[in-house]
Amino acid sequence: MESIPYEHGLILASILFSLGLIGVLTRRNIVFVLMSLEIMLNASGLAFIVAAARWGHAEGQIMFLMILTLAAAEVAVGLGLIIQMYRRFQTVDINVLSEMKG
Amino acid sequence: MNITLADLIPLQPLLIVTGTAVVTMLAVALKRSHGLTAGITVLGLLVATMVAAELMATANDQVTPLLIVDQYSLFFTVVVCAAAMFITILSYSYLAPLDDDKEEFYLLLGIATIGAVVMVSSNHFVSTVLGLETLSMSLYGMVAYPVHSAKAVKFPLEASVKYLVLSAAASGLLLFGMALVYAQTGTLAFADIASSAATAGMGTGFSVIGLLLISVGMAFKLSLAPFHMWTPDVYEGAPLPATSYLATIGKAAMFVVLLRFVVASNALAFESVVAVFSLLAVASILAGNLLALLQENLKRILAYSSIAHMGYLLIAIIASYDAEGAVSVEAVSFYLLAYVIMSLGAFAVVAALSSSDSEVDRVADYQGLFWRAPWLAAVFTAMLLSLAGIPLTVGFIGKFYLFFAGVEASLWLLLAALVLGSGIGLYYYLRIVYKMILPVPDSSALPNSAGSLGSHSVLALLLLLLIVLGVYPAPVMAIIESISTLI
Amino acid sequence: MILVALIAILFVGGLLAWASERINPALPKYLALLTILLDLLLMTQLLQAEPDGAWLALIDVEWLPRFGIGFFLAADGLSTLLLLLTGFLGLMAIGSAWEEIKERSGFFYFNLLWTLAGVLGVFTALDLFLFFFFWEVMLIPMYFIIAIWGHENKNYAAMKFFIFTQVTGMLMLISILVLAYFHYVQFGAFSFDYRDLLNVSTSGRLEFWVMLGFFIGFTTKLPSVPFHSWLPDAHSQAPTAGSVILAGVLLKTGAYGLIRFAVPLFPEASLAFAPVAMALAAFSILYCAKVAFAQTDIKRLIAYTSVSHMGFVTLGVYAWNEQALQGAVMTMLAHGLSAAALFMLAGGLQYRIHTRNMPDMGGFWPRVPRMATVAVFFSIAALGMPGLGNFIGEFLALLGAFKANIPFTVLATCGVIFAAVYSLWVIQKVFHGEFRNEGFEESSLADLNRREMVYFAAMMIGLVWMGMYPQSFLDLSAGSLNNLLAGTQELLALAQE
Amino acid sequence: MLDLIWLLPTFPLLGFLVLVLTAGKLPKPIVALIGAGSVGASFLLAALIAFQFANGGEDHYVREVWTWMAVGDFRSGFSFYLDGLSMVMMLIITGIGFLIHLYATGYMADDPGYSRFFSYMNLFVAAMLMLVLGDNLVLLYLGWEGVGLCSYLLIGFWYTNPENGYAARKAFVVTRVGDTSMAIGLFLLFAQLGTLNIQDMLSAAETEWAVGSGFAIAASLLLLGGAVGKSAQLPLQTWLPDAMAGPTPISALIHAATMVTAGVYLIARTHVLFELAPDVQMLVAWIGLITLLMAGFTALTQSDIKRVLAYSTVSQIGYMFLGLGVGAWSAAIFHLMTHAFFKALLFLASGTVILSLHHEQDIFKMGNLRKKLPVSFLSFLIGSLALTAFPFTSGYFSKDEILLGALALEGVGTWLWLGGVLGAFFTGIYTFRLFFLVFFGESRGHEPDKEVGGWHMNGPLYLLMVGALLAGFLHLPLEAVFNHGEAFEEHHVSALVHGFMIASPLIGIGVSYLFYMSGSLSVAGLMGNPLSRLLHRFWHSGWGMDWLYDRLFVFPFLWLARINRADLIDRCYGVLVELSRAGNELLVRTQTGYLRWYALSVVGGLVLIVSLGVLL
Repeated sequence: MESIPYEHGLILASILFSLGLIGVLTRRNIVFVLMSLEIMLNASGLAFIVAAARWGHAEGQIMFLMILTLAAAEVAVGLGLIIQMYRRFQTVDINVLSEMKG
Repeated sequence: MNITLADLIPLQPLLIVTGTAVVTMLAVALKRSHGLTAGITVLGLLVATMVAAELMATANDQVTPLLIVDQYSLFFTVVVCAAAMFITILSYSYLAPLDDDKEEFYLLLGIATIGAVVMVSSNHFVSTVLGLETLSMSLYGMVAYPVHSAKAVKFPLEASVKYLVLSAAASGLLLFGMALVYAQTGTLAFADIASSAATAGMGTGFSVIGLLLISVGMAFKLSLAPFHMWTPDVYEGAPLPATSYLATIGKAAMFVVLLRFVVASNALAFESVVAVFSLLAVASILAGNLLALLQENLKRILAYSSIAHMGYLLIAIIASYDAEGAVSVEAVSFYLLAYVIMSLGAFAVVAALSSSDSEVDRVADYQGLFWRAPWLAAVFTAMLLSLAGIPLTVGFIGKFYLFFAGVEASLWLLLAALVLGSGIGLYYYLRIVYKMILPVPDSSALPNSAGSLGSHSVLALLLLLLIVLGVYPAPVMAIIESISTLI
Repeated sequence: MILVALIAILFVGGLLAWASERINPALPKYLALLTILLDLLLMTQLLQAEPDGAWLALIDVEWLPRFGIGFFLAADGLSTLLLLLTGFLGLMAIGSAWEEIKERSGFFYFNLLWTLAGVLGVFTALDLFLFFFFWEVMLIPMYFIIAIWGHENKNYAAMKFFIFTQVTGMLMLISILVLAYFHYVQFGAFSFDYRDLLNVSTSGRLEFWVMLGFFIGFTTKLPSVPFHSWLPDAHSQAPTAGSVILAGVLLKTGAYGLIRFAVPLFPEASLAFAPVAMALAAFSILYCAKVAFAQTDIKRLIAYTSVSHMGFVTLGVYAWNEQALQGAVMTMLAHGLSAAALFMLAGGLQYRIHTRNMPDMGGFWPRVPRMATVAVFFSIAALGMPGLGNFIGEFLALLGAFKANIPFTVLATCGVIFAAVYSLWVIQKVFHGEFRNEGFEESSLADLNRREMVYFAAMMIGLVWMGMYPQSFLDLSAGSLNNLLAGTQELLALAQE
Repeated sequence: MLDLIWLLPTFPLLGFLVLVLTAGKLPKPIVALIGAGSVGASFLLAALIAFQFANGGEDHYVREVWTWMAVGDFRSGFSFYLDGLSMVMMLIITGIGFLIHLYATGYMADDPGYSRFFSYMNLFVAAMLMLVLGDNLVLLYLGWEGVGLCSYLLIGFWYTNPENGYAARKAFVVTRVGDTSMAIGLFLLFAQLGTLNIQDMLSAAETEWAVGSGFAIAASLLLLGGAVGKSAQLPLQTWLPDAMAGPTPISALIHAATMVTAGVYLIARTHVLFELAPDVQMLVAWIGLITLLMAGFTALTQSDIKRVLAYSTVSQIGYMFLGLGVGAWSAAIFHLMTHAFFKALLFLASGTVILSLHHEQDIFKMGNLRKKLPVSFLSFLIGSLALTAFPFTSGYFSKDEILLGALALEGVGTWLWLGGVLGAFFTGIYTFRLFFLVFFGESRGHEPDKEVGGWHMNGPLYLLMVGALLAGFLHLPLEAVFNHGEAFEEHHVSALVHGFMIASPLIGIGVSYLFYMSGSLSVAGLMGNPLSRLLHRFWHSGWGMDWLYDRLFVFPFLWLARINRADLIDRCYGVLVELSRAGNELLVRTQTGYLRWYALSVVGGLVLIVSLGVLL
C-alpha cells in the first residue's frame, strides 16, 4: 500500500505550529494563549511522530510522550497562575500584566 | 540496553540531588520547618557537590544514550550544585520574613537543580528536553513563589506568566527544530547528527531550518538578542533567589548543552548558522550594554548585563569551530565558571541587603554604601569590576580567554563588538560603584543590619574564589584544559 | 626578588594604611610616608646591584603555564630610573596630600600606594600578560582617587579617564594576544615572555594593525592627540596628589611602553609608521600648546601643556636613535618633576583660594613671593630653559629627531615658542599685574609653608641636577637603550634579507 | 690663573643664589655689596686672566670643567674657551657690567625690589659670561637663553604695570623666535658635521663644505635668525624699544652694552660659516644697513628719551652688522666695544636725568637742564659726540673702520658705504636733537631741585666718559681670531672720502642745531604739509612693524586659540556618547512590558533568522 510522504506530515505539523504561534500573538485572553501554546507543542509532537514513522524508530514516539507530559505540566502551572491572576485583577486579559517595563 | 548497577555510580550526584528533593518533600509533609528544609537542601547539595568532585578523578562513561557523565559534565555538576547551595543559603535569610509557607521553595530549588544536572550531562535531545523542562517548570514556580504574599513588593505573578508563556513558546520552537533535525537524520543523539549513516543527513531538506529553530530556542533560554526582552521583566519581578538561580545556573546549564550540541553536531559547518550566531552575538552585546546604560533598577541592569555576557560567550562558541580552536572551548568553560561566580556574587550582595518584603534594587539606594557597610560594598565593587573584566578578578581572566579565542579564530569583527560592548559596559558598572562611594544620604533605604551570617560567609567564599581565580587561576586552568578535550 | 619586594611593600603598606584609619585618622599618612621611604631605600639598592646580563634585577617564575605566562619582573637602567621617579613623586604626592586630604584618608593612601604599586609593576613587568595586568591594576585606585576626592565634576572626569584607558587597553590586549598566538604558530607554544616575543617575526599585513593596537594603547596614556582628551578633565578634577601621580608617573607608563614594547616588538611596522607618529607628535605639541594658551582653568592649562610636552617624547621615540631616545627619557623624568610641581602649585592655590579660574587671580607676587618664585622657576623649566632638566630632554630629543625627520622636527621645535607664550602668560595672569581677588578673601592667600618649601626645593634640585649634570641619568639609561637599539637593528637587518 | 676662568660666571651666580635664597631679607648695603661686589670680583679676575693670557702667547685656551652631556657621538662639556674675541667680550661684560651695577646701587636705592633686582642682574652677568666663554654652541645657547630670561625678568621688573609685563613677554617671545631658528641651526650643524664644539665645527665646515654650498647657506641663515633676534635687527627688531620699560640700568647693561650685541658676537664667532656662504654674509650687511637707516629715521621722531636711545642702539648694531657683512670682523667687534662704552654712558646719564625729574621721560617736557644737571650734561655731551663719531672720540675710529671696510668691498661696497654715511648723518641729527632739547632751550615743565647722584652713581659716569673718549685708541687682539680672510692692511682712501665721513655727522649736528637750537628752521613748519605728517606718524610707529606683526601673527593666533578653547577633538568623543545615549533610548522603548509585544519580537527574530539561514 502507498504511504503518505513524510514531508506532508511535516508540512501539516508546521502549519499547526504556525497557527499556535499566531494564536499566541493575537490572543489577549490568557487562557487562549495557553491553548495556543498547547497547539504549538502538539504540533512539534506530531512532527516527531512523522519523523519516527519515516525511520521506523520508537525514539520519536517516546519524545511525543515526553512532550505530552511536558505540555500537561505547562498547563497545570499556567492555570494555577491564571487563577492567581484572576484573583488579583478580576480579568484574564494579559495586557494587565505590564507593570514592569524599561 | 538496560541500566546496570555500575551505571549508578557515575549517576550518584544526580541521584543525591534527586534524593535531596524527595527528602525535602517528605520533610515538608511531616513537619514544616524553614530551617530544617533549608538545612536538608544545603546538606544534600553539599554532598552532591563533593561526590561530583570526587568522581571527577575517575568517572567517564556514557550512562544510557541519554546521559554522558564525563569530567566535563561533572565539573559543571559541581558548579551547579555549589551554586544551588549558595542560593539556598541566600534564600534562607531572604525568605525569612515571608508571610507564607517557605519550605516548598527549597523543594522547587532542588528539582530545578535536578534539571540543571541532567542538562549539563546530556548529549541527547531527549535528556536535553527532560532537563530543560524540569528546570523551567520549577523556575516558573520559584519566580512566582511569593505570589500569595500581600507584602511581596514585586510582581512575581507578572514575571512568572511572561516567563511561562514565552519560554513555553521557545520550548515549542526547540522541539520543532529537533523534530525537523530528527526527521532528516533519524537520530536524537548529538554525536550521531553529524555522522548519521542514514540517508542524506544534515544540510539537506529542513535540517538547516531545524538547526536554526533549535538555535532560536536555545537563544531564547540564554536571552540572546533579539530574544532577550523577557529577561529584565522576569529578573525584576522574581524574588531575588529565583532571579539569581535563573541568571546563573539556568544560563550555565543551557550553555553547556549549547556547547555540546554545537560541537558534536558540527552545526557551525553551515555558513548560515555561523552567520546567525555572529548576528546573535553582536546584537546581544550591543543591546545588552546599551539597555543597561541608563537603567536605574539594579536587577534590570544585571539582567541586561547578563544578555551582554551571553553575547560574549557566544563569540567563543563561534570560535570553537575554528581548526586551531583549542582554547575556545576552555574559554567557554572558564567564562561560564567566572560568570556564575561573579553574577551570583552580585546578586548575593543585593540579596544580603534585601528580603522578600523589601528589595533594595534601585541604584540610588546604594548611595554611600561604601561608608556604611564597607564589607558589602567592597564585595559588590569587586563583583562589578569583575563583570567589567578588570584584573585581579576572575572576570579579567575570563575576558582574557574570550579575547584569546577570538584572536585564534581571527574573528576581528566580533572582537571589535566585544571591545565596544565592554567599553559601554564600564559605564554602568562604574556608575553603581560611584554611587556607593558617594557620601551617605540622610534618608537611605538600606537596612542597618544587613544579611545573615550565612549569606556573609557565602559572600566571603565567592570573593575568595573571585580573587584567587583572578590572581592564580593556574590549577583551574589546568583542570579546564584537560576536561575541555572531552567536548 | 627585590622587585617583588618593592611592589609587595606598597600593596601591604596600602592595606595597613587603610586599616590604620580605624585606630587614628592621622595614622595613614605616616604609614604611607614610611612605606614610600622604605621603597626608595630598596630602589637605591637597585643602583648598587650587580647587573647580570642586561638586567640589574630579575625574577621569572611560572604563573599560568597553560599560556606560557610567567611572573617575570626585571629592571634595567631605564626601568630603574622610572622606578626612582615613581618613588620620588610618590613622596611628593603624599606631601601634597598631607593637609589637603582630611576625610577618609585611610582609603586615600590605600589607593595612592596601590596606584604606585601598579606603576612599579608596569615599569618592571616583562611578561606581556603581567604587564597588561599591572597596566590595568593601576587604573582602578586612580579612578577612586579622582572619583572620591576630586572636584566639582569628578564623576565625569573619572569615568572618562577610566573608559578611555580601558578601551584602548583592550585594543592593546588584542595585540598582545595576536603576538602570543604568532609565537604559538611559529614556535609551537604560547608565550608572553618579552624575550621570546622579540623573536616572533611579525612581518605581514597584520603586523601593522597589531602594532597600531600597542601604539593606541600607549599614546592614550601618554597621551598624544587625538587620544588626549581624557587628560584635561582628569587633571583638573583630580586632587593635587592625584594630578601629581597622573602627570608625573602614569603618563610616563605610556612613554615607557612605546620605548620598551611598541617599537622593539614591531621594528618594521614602526619604521614605516614613524613619519605618522612624528607628525602626530609635532601636531600635538603645537595643537595642545595652542589650546593650553586659551584655557582659563589653571589646572586644565597645565594639563594641556603636559600633552604638548609629551609630544617630544613621541617624537624622540619614533626617531629611534640614541640621542632621541635619551632625550625622550630625560623629558619623561624632567617633565615628571616640572609638571608635578606645577600641579602642586595649582593645587596649593586652589587649596588656599578655592578657585582654579585665572581671571579671578592676579598680582599675587607681593603676597606670596616664595610661591611666585617657585612658580617662575617651574614655568621657566617647562618652557625649556637651558640648565634645567626639560631643556636637556627636549634638546636631545629634537637633536636626534632632526636626523630622522627634518620637517616634523622643525615644526616641533616651533612648539618651544608657544611654550614660552603660555608659560609667561600664566605668570602674568597669576603673579604679575594688579592684585585681584574675586571670589575669595585676601587672608586665605598664604605663602608656601615650610613643608611645601621642602618638597618644592627637592624638585628644584632635581631639575637643576638634571639640567647641569644629566650624565648621571644618561649613563644609567644608556645601556638599556643601546640594547633596544641594537636589537631592532638586528631585526631590521634580518627583515632586509 | 687661567684655570680659574670657571670662577668668572661663578661669582655672579653665587651672588644670585645668595640674593634669591635670602629673599630680600638682607639690608640694602649688604645686597649692594653682594650684587656689585660679585661682578667686581669677576672683573678683577677677568682683568688678571686677560693680562696673563695676553702675555701667555698662545692664541686660545680651553678649560673643561665637567662633561655636560655625552650621548652616543654627541658630546658637549661645561668648558670655557678663551681667545681674543671672548676676552674682549668678557672684559666688556664684567667691566661695564660692574660700573652699571655700581650705578644701579644708587639708582635703585629706594626700590622695594632692591635685592630681587640685583639677583636678576647677577644672573644676567653669569649667563652672559657663559654665552661668550662657552666653547660649544650648546653652552653658548645656555647663556643665550639665560640672558633672554634675565632680560624678560628685568624688563618686567615693575610687574604691577601690565604694560611692562607685555613688553617683557614681547621681548622674550620675539627673541625666542630667533632662538628657535638658532636651535634648528644647531641641529643641522650636528646632523651634518657631527659636533657642536665651535672650533671643531668650524674646521669641519671648512673641510667638508664648499663655498656657497647649500648646507653652509642654510646653517648660516639659521644662525643669523638667532642673531637678528637677540640683536634686534630686521625683521625682529620690534621688541627693543618696548624693552625700555625696564629700569634704566637694565637698558644700559642689557639693551645697550651687552646682550643685544650677542648676535654680533655669534656671527663673529661663527664667521667661518658666513664666509662659506657669501650670499648670506651680504644679506647680513644689507640687514645691517637697512636696519640702521630705518632706526635712524624712527629715532628722529621719538619723544621718549629712552626710546630715542633705544632706536639709536638698534641703528648702531646695524653698523656692526654692516661691518660683519662686509667682512670687517674686528671693526665690528671694535664698534661693539666702543658702543658699549658710549651707549652705557648715555643710558646711565639719561637715567640720572630721569631720576632727577622724578621719572619723567618725555624730552619735550625737559629743557635747559645743563645748569641743573651738570654731570649728566657732560656725560651726554661726550656720549653724543662719541655716538655721532665726532673725530677722535671712540665712535669715530670704530665707525670709520666699518665704513672703510664697506668701501673696500668692490661692487655694492660703495652703496653700503654711502648708506652708512647717510646713517651717520641721521645719527648726528637725532642725537643732538635729543641733546639740545634736553639741555638747552627754555625749560618746558619740570624743574629738578637737584641732580641725584653721589660717588657710586657719578663715578661710573666719569669712568665711562673716559672710555667713550679714549676707547678708540685701544687695539683689540683679534688678529688670531679672524686671521682667516680678513686682510689687515690699512685702508688707503682719498682724503675726500675721509672728509665725507667726518662731515656727514657734523652736518647732521648742524641741521639739528638749526632746528632745535637756533630755531631758524622749525619742525612745526615741516609738519605743515600732510605728507611729512604722514611720514612722521609712520616713522614714529617704527615703520608700522608692530602693526604688521599683530595682524600677521598675534591676532590670528589669538583668534585660533579663542575659537578652539573647548578643544574640538574632545567634542568628537562627545558624539560617541550621544550615539550610545540615542541607542539606549531607542532600545528602552522596545521594553514595553507587554507580553504580546515580546512574543512578537520572538517571532520577528525567528522569521528574520530563518529567512537569513535559508537565504545564505
